[in-house]
Amino acid sequence: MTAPVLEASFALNVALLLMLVVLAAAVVWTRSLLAAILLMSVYSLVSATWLMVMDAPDVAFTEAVVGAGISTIVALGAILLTRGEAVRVSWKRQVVPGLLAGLVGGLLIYAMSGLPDFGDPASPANSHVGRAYLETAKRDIGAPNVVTAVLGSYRGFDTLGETVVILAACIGVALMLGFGPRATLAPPAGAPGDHHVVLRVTAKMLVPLIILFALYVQFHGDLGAGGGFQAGVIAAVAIILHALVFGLRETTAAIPPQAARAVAALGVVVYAGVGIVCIVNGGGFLDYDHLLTPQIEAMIPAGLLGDPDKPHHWGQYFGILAIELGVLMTVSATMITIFYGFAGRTIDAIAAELRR
Amino acid sequence: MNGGELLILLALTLPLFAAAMIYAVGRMPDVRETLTLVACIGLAIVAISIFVRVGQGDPPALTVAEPLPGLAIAFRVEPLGALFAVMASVLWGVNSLFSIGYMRGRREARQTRFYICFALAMFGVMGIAFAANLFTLFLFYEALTFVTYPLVTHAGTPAARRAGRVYLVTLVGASVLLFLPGIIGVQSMAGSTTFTPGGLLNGRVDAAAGSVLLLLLVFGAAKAALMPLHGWLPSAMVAPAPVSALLHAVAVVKAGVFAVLKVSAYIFGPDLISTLPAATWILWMAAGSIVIASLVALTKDDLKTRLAWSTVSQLAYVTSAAMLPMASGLVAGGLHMVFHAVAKITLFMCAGAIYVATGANRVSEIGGLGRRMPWVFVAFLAASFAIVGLPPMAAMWSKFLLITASFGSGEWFTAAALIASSLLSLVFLMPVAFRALFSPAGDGAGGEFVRPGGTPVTSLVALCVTAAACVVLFVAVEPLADYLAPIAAVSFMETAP
Amino acid sequence: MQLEALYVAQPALTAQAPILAIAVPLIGACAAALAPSGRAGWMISVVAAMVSAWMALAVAGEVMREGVILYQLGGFAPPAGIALRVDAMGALIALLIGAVGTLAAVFSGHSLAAEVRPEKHTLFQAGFLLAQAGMVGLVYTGDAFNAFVFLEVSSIGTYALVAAGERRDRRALPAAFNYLIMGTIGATFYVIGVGFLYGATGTLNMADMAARLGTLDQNAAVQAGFAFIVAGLGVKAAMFPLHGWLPGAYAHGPSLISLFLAATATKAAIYLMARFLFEVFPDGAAFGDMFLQWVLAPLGAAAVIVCSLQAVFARELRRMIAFSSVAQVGFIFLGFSLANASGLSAALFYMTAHGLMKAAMFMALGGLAISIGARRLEDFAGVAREAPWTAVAFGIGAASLVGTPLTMGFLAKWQIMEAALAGGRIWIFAVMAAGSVLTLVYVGRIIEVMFFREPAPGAPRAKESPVGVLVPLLILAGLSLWFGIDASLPQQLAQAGAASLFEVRP
Amino acid sequence: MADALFWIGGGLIVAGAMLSVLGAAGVLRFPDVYTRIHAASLTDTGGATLMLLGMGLLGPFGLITLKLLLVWAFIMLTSPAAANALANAAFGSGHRPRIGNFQIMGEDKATDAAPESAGKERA
Amino acid sequence: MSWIATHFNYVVVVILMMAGLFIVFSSGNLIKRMIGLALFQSSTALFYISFGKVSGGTAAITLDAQGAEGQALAAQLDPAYVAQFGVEGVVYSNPLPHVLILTAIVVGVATLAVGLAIAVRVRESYGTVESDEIDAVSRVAAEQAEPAP
Repeated sequence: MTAPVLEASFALNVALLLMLVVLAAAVVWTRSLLAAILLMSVYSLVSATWLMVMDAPDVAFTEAVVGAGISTIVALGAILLTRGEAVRVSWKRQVVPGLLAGLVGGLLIYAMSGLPDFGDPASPANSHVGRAYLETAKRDIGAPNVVTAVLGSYRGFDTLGETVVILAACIGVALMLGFGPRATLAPPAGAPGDHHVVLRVTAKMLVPLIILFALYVQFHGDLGAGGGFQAGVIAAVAIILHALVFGLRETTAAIPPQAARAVAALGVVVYAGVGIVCIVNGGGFLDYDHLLTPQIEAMIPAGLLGDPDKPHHWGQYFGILAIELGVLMTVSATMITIFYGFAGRTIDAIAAELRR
Repeated sequence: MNGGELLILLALTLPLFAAAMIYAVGRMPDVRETLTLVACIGLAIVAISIFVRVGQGDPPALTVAEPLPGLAIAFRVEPLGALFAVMASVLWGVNSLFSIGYMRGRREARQTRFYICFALAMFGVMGIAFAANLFTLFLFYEALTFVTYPLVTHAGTPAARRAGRVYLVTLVGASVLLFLPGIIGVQSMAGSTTFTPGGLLNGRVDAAAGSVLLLLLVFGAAKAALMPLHGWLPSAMVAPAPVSALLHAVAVVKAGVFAVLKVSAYIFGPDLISTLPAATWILWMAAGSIVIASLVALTKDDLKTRLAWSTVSQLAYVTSAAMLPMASGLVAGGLHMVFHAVAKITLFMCAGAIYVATGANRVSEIGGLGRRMPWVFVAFLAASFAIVGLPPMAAMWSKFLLITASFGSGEWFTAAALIASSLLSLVFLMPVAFRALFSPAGDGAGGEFVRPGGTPVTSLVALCVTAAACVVLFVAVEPLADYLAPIAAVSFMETAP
Repeated sequence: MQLEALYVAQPALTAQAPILAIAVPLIGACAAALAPSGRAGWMISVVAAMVSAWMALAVAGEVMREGVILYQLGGFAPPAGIALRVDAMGALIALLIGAVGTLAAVFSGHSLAAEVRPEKHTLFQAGFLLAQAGMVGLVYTGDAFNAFVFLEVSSIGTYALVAAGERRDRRALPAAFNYLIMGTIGATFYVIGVGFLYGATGTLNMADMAARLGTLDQNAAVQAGFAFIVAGLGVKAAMFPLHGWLPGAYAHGPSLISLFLAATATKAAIYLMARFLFEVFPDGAAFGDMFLQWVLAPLGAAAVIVCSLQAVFARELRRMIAFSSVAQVGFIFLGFSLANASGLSAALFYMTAHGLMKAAMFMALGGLAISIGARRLEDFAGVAREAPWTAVAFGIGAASLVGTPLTMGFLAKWQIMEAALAGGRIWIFAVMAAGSVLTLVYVGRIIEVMFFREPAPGAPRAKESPVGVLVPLLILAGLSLWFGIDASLPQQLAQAGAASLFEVRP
Repeated sequence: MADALFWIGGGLIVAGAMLSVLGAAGVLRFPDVYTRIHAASLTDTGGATLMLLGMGLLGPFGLITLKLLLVWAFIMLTSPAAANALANAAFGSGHRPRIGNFQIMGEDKATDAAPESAGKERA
Repeated sequence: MSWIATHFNYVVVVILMMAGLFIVFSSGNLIKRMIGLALFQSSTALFYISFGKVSGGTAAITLDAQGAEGQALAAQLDPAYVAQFGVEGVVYSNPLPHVLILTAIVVGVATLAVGLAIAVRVRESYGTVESDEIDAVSRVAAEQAEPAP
């Protein structure tokens, strides 16, 4: 079998990976945490590009919004509350970690020899279940984006778990940071009507645009890259932008922390609720083919989504729609909660806590 | 539930019930002690009826629970157990009688706890006696250790506490490290631990594994005080005399040798034992135990300690009997277990009686006491005869059978040790009684009794009863031996030369 | 005791029981997070945990009757879809999780009030239920990657829950951080391992994986996958020497979390490891057997000896018991390393026994923590006088830990030792015996202090635990005793589970 | 025609990339915060514009062109605003330009370390 | 050489993993350790995605093989290759690793958030985020070992 190696894409692959290695080395090297965080942000962006080369637009999208977006914000919030630089570690204390990492690396290198060649279409990974999805997704699910089909339906249970993990993070951060002294993140510079007017005007224009974009990503997930998770993060970013520019007080007035937590929990309820409805209607958990009773299905006009001749999996369609909604709710609300948690604590708040 | 099951259940619950009742009426000493005696009598009746049933060939059995398949808490009475139960329950009664006098005479503290622990100890003994398998035996064996711990530390002095720690560490340590592994070994080789006539392991293990198991089980039963695990016994003599009497002559140590006998008879069986090299090793160690303990006893001035070393020596007799590659050894061992108990409890009660009356607890202090306490010292003399193995004392028979069996099986070393030990015990026991009775005036001859009136009457009655029993059993030895015969599948006539 | 007699469930419900055992606490967690007050959160928590336990019971009954249960999620047959696959072993562990979870939920009412700030209670309950749901999911799932997801569901909230112990003991914070780092490395190792297996087989379903791995045991990627999975789960299971996170997390976290984690978290991870060891990996492969014999067994033995000694010399009581947990995990691995049905069944039984006894011990300490903030062993002097019931329940747990006859711990030790002997592994037997003696030493120390020592003058006096604590506590202690006398329920499941795993092997 | 479009588009993309590289060099080499911001922001918008234009020429005309247009509009909106905010923040935290009148005024020699030391003081 | 070419991605994954692990183990700063952990986790993403790539494949969004895009893709490939490995005339990359990694990324950010939140609380409680200093404070506390109020 001769695999057609696309030279250009392979060269791109190598170049991007080398960049990642350089970035990782820089992260190891630097003692400035700010630099490390920004380098990680760049790392994420580069790896998102690499993921595009690897034909993984959904993952690239996610990596971009999460790695370069939300993670950076959270990490910056954290160093703002702690300190900006790591203590120098003497070389003696790096020997054992180095050996450990080397040990793991050596094992991995040994193991790599057993892996199939890069890009091999006949490798077990690419020929068994993965291929089966490609063959059956259109028939079973009806969504053109196979990743969405697998994510939402075939492995919908995983995605439920993933949503729950997000909820757990929401609960965890709220438990850790949500109830301490609450500060108001004032607008960047105190004076009213100051130089930040440019920022405010821009932000005012951007926030609705970003939310619009989030909705697009949400509903476009069936057809292209995107889905509830990415959309949730993007929507959260809009809110976070609002908070950064207009102050936490303004934002919490619009979206109270309790409401954010409630929405996060409700998102999981929506997701699991879909599964329960399927059970009630006689199927298994998350079996969207049983989501709609025949009576309801009969009421759906055949041409609802364009082509009236094509048979449509209405259960699958609405099921994925509903769970993506749940994911959107949980993810956006969680990201907002996390931001509130970090932003709600300032250095002064820490001082107060220490005095207590 | 048939009669047999009911009897076993009664035998087990009666001491528990008694303990609860004693606790309830603890503030009224008279009621409490009456209750104890009633319970003793009741238990003795139950034990005797079980004994009779076994004799009639209708052994009671009862299964309580089976936590795991092949691992049951079950009871099944066989002659040795029935005999052990009768011995223990009757002697409990006698001892209780003695205790009443002793404890009141000494105005001991915490008497209620003392009686409760006694009753609980009897619960443990009944369980051991009737156990149908090693696991059940182990359960009650451990329970016995823990309920007797407060008795050992009764005095509450630092010395008592130290003795208690030695007691617990030795017994529990040996159980966990040796006995329990041995049981698990048996379970894994045979699939159960049920006592089986002829030997559970017979034909199922090779000599090496069998030897290891035998060593684990014999030394694991540290209550048998086989050297080098004998240390706890002399140190436990800090306990009051009734405790030493019942526990360290009857219940605890006899539970140890009883376990050894049961293991020998029903887990290994005489046939297997005779092929195991470990049996010979144990015989040698037991012989060493016999002689060394007797020699040590000679050097002890404290009367109870001397008796304790004598016990170590005598217990090794029974262990030897269990290890002899000859079936008749088992019968001899069983008999000796009983006869020694009767004799030794007498000796301890005498020691207690002397102590309560005069405060003397050393051999060197009792010269001439015999004049003032004739009954006590006559009983002491009789019991000493029994320990030495002189007629007309019952222990003569068991010793005689034992020596014959050792010669018969070619274990001359054991036989020599037995004879040497008899001579030695002559040396360390006889002088006690003789000095008291015939020495014109010793340290203790003059002076007043510590307790006005001397030995309490109940105590005196108790020790006379057991001393008499030594003699009575001399006559009754044949039916007893025949009763035990099934365990070794031989009859008395065969065992006799 | 026959299992069928124990539960009553509608047939329709029984079919859905596996998923409901996971979904109900999940939804309960959401409800608890939305609850208006801590009290409401507590009630939701109790009900959800109870329903989950009931469903787990139904599943266990079904498994005993029907054998392995398969439940397809989304209506897709594996390997395309995710399936739950419950065998007797999983049913037993899930039952343990459900039972301990329910009792812990009841207990949490009083415990949280004493240890966690009131405004955090609802979220705390939510996190607790998530952890429970995650663990049941981890045990039930038949999909290797889904297991990772549930591993994280059960962990991520737990990190914060451990850290929430900072109100009483601020060392909870670094301990929780350490736990998070170690736990995440473990989970990531697991993912890497699953990645290797996926790369070699193309499937994530464990049964399918097992079938397709058949001839691949010499493949370097498969071997490395095995190593990574075991190391990753080993961290979660506190396998020596990867247990560094455990003592701190158990000793400084809130009582509720210590008790729940100690009873269930390591068990779930061990169970998953057992499935990989015995179900997924190439059968009878020299590689796997070599691993069991030369890696798992020595590590288990080292855990038993080293951590028991650490427990002997520990100064704080909860730390002592935490070290004891690592040592007990060592016992369980010794059982595994025998690589036969009886060893595995014994190890499973041991897991159950250990879960119940440790839960009782930590709960008793939690009950005492309501009235005294004692940490050092000496501070517990004479608590048996002030809080007799609590102390007795603790004592029963401790007795079971030592392996006192008539407790579940005895039967557990018994079975492993018997299996070791039957397998001719005398040294394992000897290590078990030595470990038991060491256990006796430190438990003896605790019991001596608690029951026989006079309290120091002027020390804070303990109070008897409130009824809301005593009831679950005594139930736990009672279970340790009951299963010591009639062990048929866990025994049947453990045996059937072990048999079903070894049936898979040719 | 298609060939010509390909070469023009490719050239534009390369030019945009070059511009961005130049901007990066400016960020490294320029003396103070404000000139660096200036370099980064100007080349960012310029480079992005060139590249988007090139892409528009390379791709088929249609939906993709519209998307590129939107992206361009977004960049034109955000990049200057970000540069403004950055400069504003730098000024607010005490940085003063090193060139021009400010240098003559001689305020603040060690401007580069200012934000971090400020952070430390607050910590 | 050819092994390097076919396994280059895996080698990079190993390097990144080692870098992440090294940071986690060697650094005493809690924030830095979290960053290292994030790096370590992200390397698994590279790992999974790498073996999901199919040479000549396209993103797993179903195309019409007869449409313009499909034709353009097919033109770059050997027809026999497409016939063997394509689905309805188009070669796709494997979507399954993508799905798994989506989940893993989400788990990663969740872990990061909780970890950093705990680190912030450590800072509030101990006044530092350096392990050595935390240990020193804890040790002092343990020596005093006073019962909590």
